[in-house]
Amino acid sequence: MAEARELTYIGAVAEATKTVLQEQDNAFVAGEDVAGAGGVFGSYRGILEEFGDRRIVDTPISEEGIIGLGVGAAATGLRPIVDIMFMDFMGECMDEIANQMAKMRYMFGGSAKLPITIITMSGGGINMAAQHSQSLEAWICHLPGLKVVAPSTPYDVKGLIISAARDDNPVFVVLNKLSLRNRGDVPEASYEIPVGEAKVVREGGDVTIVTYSRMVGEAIAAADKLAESGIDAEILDLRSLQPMDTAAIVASVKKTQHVVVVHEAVRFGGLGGEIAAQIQEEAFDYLDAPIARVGAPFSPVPFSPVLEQAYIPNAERIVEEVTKLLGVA
Amino acid sequence: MAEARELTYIGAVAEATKTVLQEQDNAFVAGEDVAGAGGVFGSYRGILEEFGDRRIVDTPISEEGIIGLGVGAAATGLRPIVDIMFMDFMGECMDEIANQMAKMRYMFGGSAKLPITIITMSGGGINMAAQHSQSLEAWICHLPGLKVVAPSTPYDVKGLIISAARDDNPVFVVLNKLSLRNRGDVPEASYEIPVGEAKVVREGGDVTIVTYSRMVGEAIAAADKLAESGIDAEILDLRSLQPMDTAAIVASVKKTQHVVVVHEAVRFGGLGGEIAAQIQEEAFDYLDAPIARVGAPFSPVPFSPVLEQAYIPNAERIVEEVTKLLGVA
Amino acid sequence: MDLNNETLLDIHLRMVRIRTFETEAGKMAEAGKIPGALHLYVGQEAVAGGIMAHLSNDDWITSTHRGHGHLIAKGGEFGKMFAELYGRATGYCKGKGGSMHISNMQLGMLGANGIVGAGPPIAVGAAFSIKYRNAPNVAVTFFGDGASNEGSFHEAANMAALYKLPVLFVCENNGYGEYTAQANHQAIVDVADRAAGYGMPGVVVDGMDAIAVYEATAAAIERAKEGLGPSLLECKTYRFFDHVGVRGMGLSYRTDDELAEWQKRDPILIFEVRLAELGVLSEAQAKEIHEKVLADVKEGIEFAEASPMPNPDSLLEDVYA
Amino acid sequence: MDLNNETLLDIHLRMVRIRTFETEAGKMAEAGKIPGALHLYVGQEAVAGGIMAHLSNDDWITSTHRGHGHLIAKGGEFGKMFAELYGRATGYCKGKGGSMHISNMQLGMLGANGIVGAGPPIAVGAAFSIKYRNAPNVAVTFFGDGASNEGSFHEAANMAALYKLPVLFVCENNGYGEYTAQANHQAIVDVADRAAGYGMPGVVVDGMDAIAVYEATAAAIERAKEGLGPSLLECKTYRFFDHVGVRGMGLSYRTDDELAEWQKRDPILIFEVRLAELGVLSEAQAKEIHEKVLADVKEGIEFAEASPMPNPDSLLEDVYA
Ligand SMILES: Cc1ncc(C[n+]2csc(CCOP(=O)(O)OP(=O)(O)O)c2C)c(N)n1
Ligand SMILES: Cc1ncc(C[n+]2csc(CCOP(=O)(O)OP(=O)(O)O)c2C)c(N)n1
Ligand SMILES: [Mg+2]
Ligand SMILES: [Mg+2]
Repeated sequence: MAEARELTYIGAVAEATKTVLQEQDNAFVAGEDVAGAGGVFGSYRGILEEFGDRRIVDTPISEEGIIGLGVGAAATGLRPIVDIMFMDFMGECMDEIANQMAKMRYMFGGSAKLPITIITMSGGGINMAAQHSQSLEAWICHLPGLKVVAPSTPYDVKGLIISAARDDNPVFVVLNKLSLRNRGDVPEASYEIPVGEAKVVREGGDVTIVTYSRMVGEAIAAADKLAESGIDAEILDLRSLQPMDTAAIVASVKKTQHVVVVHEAVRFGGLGGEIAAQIQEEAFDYLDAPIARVGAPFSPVPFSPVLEQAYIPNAERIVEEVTKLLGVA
Repeated sequence: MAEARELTYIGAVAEATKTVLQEQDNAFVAGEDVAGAGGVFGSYRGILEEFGDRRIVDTPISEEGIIGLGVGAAATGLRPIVDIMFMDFMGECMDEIANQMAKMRYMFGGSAKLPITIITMSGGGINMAAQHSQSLEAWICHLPGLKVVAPSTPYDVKGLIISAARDDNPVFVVLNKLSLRNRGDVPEASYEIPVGEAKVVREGGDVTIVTYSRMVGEAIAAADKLAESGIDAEILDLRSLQPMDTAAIVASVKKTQHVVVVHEAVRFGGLGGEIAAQIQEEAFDYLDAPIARVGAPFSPVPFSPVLEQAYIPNAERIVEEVTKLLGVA
Repeated sequence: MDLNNETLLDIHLRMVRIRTFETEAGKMAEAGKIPGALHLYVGQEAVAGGIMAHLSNDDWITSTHRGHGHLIAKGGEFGKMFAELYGRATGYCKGKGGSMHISNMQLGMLGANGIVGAGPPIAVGAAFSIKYRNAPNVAVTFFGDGASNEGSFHEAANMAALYKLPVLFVCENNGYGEYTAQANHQAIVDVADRAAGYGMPGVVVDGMDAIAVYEATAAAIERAKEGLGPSLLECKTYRFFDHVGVRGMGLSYRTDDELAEWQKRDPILIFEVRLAELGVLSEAQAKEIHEKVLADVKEGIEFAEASPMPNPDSLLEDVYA
Repeated sequence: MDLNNETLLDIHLRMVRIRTFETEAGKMAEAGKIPGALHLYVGQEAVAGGIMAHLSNDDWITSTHRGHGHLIAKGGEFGKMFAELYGRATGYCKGKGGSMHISNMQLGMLGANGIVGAGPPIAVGAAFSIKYRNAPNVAVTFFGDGASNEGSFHEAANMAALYKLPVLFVCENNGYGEYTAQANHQAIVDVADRAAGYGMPGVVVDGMDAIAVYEATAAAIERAKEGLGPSLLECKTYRFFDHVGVRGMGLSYRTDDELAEWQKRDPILIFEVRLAELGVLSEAQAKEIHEKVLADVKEGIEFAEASPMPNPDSLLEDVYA
């Protein structure tokens, strides 16, 4: 296996996609400005040059058409990688996502196979306002038939995209746009990260922070800060949201007996509720305090930087919650 | 105030709609087959005859266009009542719902007012299979800017539609198609049921069943059954899902110290998670056992009656959960 | 034109199979034996018959809520179809789909669909797949006049024309979307007029005339296989039963006269007259075919009724591969 | 034609106001003073100018991500606009919307929109409202060539024609959707060709010629006000800056030659030549106008820069009425 070297988060998308195209003749990429422009975030830079326009296809601005293209192509033997530029645009194609892609196999009594990978961008922090900053993973995690992953590091990006593309089911890869330039070690070779497996990214005994995507970084910053006050936080990066690694969550909670669930999505109705509910179902007797949740407040994402900063969960708010939870404050 | 008399659940929709059209000159109804046919469920029977085709408008099969029509009309001074025949069809118009209707006021810094009522049908039980049986309220409750109500009785249907139509915000009225023929007392006069207020529909001291929509009926059946074994269940009908009456939930839980949350929606990622999370946040020390959740299993809604019966939560499953919870089994 | 006798009889058989299946399915529904909603295809048989006579199992179709006719014409077996409508374990979808989702991948049938307008984008995906594999096939997407107002149709049509995909957009214009007449859902008379806006040919076809449908389809398929891209065929037709079930909700959104006018042009009736004129099929032979098909349909019903219900334990199977 | 001198000068002023605002906004963005994404309208001024000259505050428009030009032409004030782009409390949206959502209800401007294609259905709603109230107004929806491939456009166009609503569909065809040339996103040359499919007139207009735009709009508005329904105006135009910001991501999806060709037809340049020919505006007068507008723009920037940031406590305000 070749050496690992540093790649950016977004560079890992391109490398993973190339790997998939090399490994699978039936894989192709489709989306708005993915080919000629290499993706507006640079996710597919170099792919047109290397694989030609049969394997990477620019589409019209037609999200429902794009997802339908993926569904039809997948059901008939191809392995599409479909790009939905911003997750917010799912509103334009939720029917093909929820009623076709997610349900076709079941409605057909198992006779169809839908190996589609959907790559999309979530999150705020770059002042793109209400329609380009959302974290809507709760919508798709509620839909039987779909899988959803949300990597936090370049390493996970590559491994999860490769796993998603090898999966015979629709898998959403929810990326984060404020993480694009984050760097990390990524092996050159092909590798998988199993869908459905969380990862302890920091061990600790006092409190568990359950989180995913960019908030893992905020949790790490929070843990560093908490360590200064002698609080030893364990951080669980879910990586997969559907299926969710409940066992890993519960194991950590049983150890620390305190838990804060953190996501960038709006708190009300976000995945945090599901996670909290599962934790108390499975580890009720281990809990020394209520499960705390950190999420965005109940408003659209505001434009103005001062408001957006006040809006998006961050290390500081995690520290606050943990401190409150442990009764240290 | 005129006498109350029995109306069906669906009859209450028609009566409420007429009341609104009488009270508000700027109110109109738009949707597929609402005018000539009176709605495929009969929700608007008689309205065309009484109010004419200026006030009730058949639309093409264009859900995104229909919601857009409502948004544009509302922002410019009308008070649309928009019908989306099956809630499942929200997939076709989630952009206009999530990115326009819900956010316009906020994005505009408060200068727009969006008094829209959206009436739609949720739920299974009539063998309409995966694309006509869903309960997708979790999608819309996660969206700041929207309100969501889900009445369980003809009385609540009328009062909540009238309140929704008087509200200056977008309010989804999520009806249930298996409840259409349920009967109940409904006053002839106009009345409101405040959006955001839950109702104790059965008092009890042993366990709280928090639920809404048709599952209220199942909860009542379950409570009757439980009473036979000496278990005294309190039933809280949320009626409003967004905003949610957390105070009422917490008050009941503090009394009974045991709680089962019930909805017809898929359990994973359903509102039950949010409710459970809130309960343990606010009443942790009162809980004698984990908060239980009853919801649909993780699959699309199957067609075959035997499968659908096994799929949809019912009184029996509520009884099971309560019994397990109270450790009686 | 390769419309030899064999082809004519083939089209005829497909149409009779649809008519008989649907008529009996309607009866079973009225007898309360079929759960859920049933959208019957009676009256529109010339469309499915004339088109499917061109297709093999390697050609893909997407269908609609009114999908039995398409599946039958594509080779669907009565027994497995009735079993599906009845919600039995032996149905095409193991009882999980029912009428609105009946499908068969082996026959190249990507499902009936409960969502109006959901099919065209999927067919475009199937056509993309055909082109990608350089296969000598086509995809055909069926949709109604009402569905032509969904944005999904628009997006699919544009993409198909852009990529010059081998796909036929077949609008079965039966004059109504549910209970709304075409004049009340669009300001045009011919849905075919939309084709020019995508850069594809649009043709209006007499959808009651199987031969006309067959021929228009031949031209569109040829074009598609030459790499020239999609076509839009608008087949003017009529449904003889109500929107849902046989008698529906009993609304008076169309007149008895209108129905009677169209019934005079019953696609099977006029086709049999034509076949008799051509000396291809005598009245007696036609009768024999109808009887044979009816016997097959009854056998299918028996199969369904004798079939087991799905095991409740299968509920969570088939969600994921 | 009511194109008197006053109107000509009015159009000219709107165009110069847009050009100057956008050029300075581009500079401020490059200087790092404006957060988020800025889609500039430079090059397309004849469209907003020629159309908005017909509209009052009681006529509604919906706009796009490239919306500053529309708001300026509709009467937007520089100060409040810059303040919004800067994310200040004094902006049109109190800093909550930014460039992509800039709006003003008093001016009849239903917002820029970050979602491509979201505007047309909303404009149809506004036009419905106008018709419902029997008001003597129109709604105008602006959208790009790229947006014409969204299903929302299709649904809105069909509904508008069906109900004969007073709405103008204005496609600003600048040849690209982001970095994708029109030929790579649709198989047609004229988006106006789509109009026939809805039963409305479709007109191709030289979008660099403010007078041509003004006149085509006059006809469409007359039609709308007579109750004859919507029209589709396709204005062929070009954006002089990149898709986002001034220089964008530096991709080479279009050639310098192409840009130079279009710049020869700079809508303000050719309009000023024309105005000079007509004796309506001398070169010196034009210069004076540009200078005056630039001073106003600078004042607007000063206002924005001197304005306070929103109070973080306002975060949860304005979610509900
Ligand atoms: C997205 C969506 N909207 C609405 C419906 C409800 N619905 C079912 S069939 C139908 C009419 C379809 O009309 P058309 O496309 O002409 O087909 P036809 O029934 O005439 O065959 C409608 C509105 C649906 N199933 N899906
Ligand atoms: C629904 C949706 N899809 C994609 C995008 C990303 N996007 C922003 S602008 C744009 C191009 C729009 O092209 P066009 O409509 O021609 O307008 P122009 O930018 O040329 O003015 C795209 C794809 C978006 N904002 N919304
Ligand atoms: Mg029809
Ligand atoms: Mg453009």
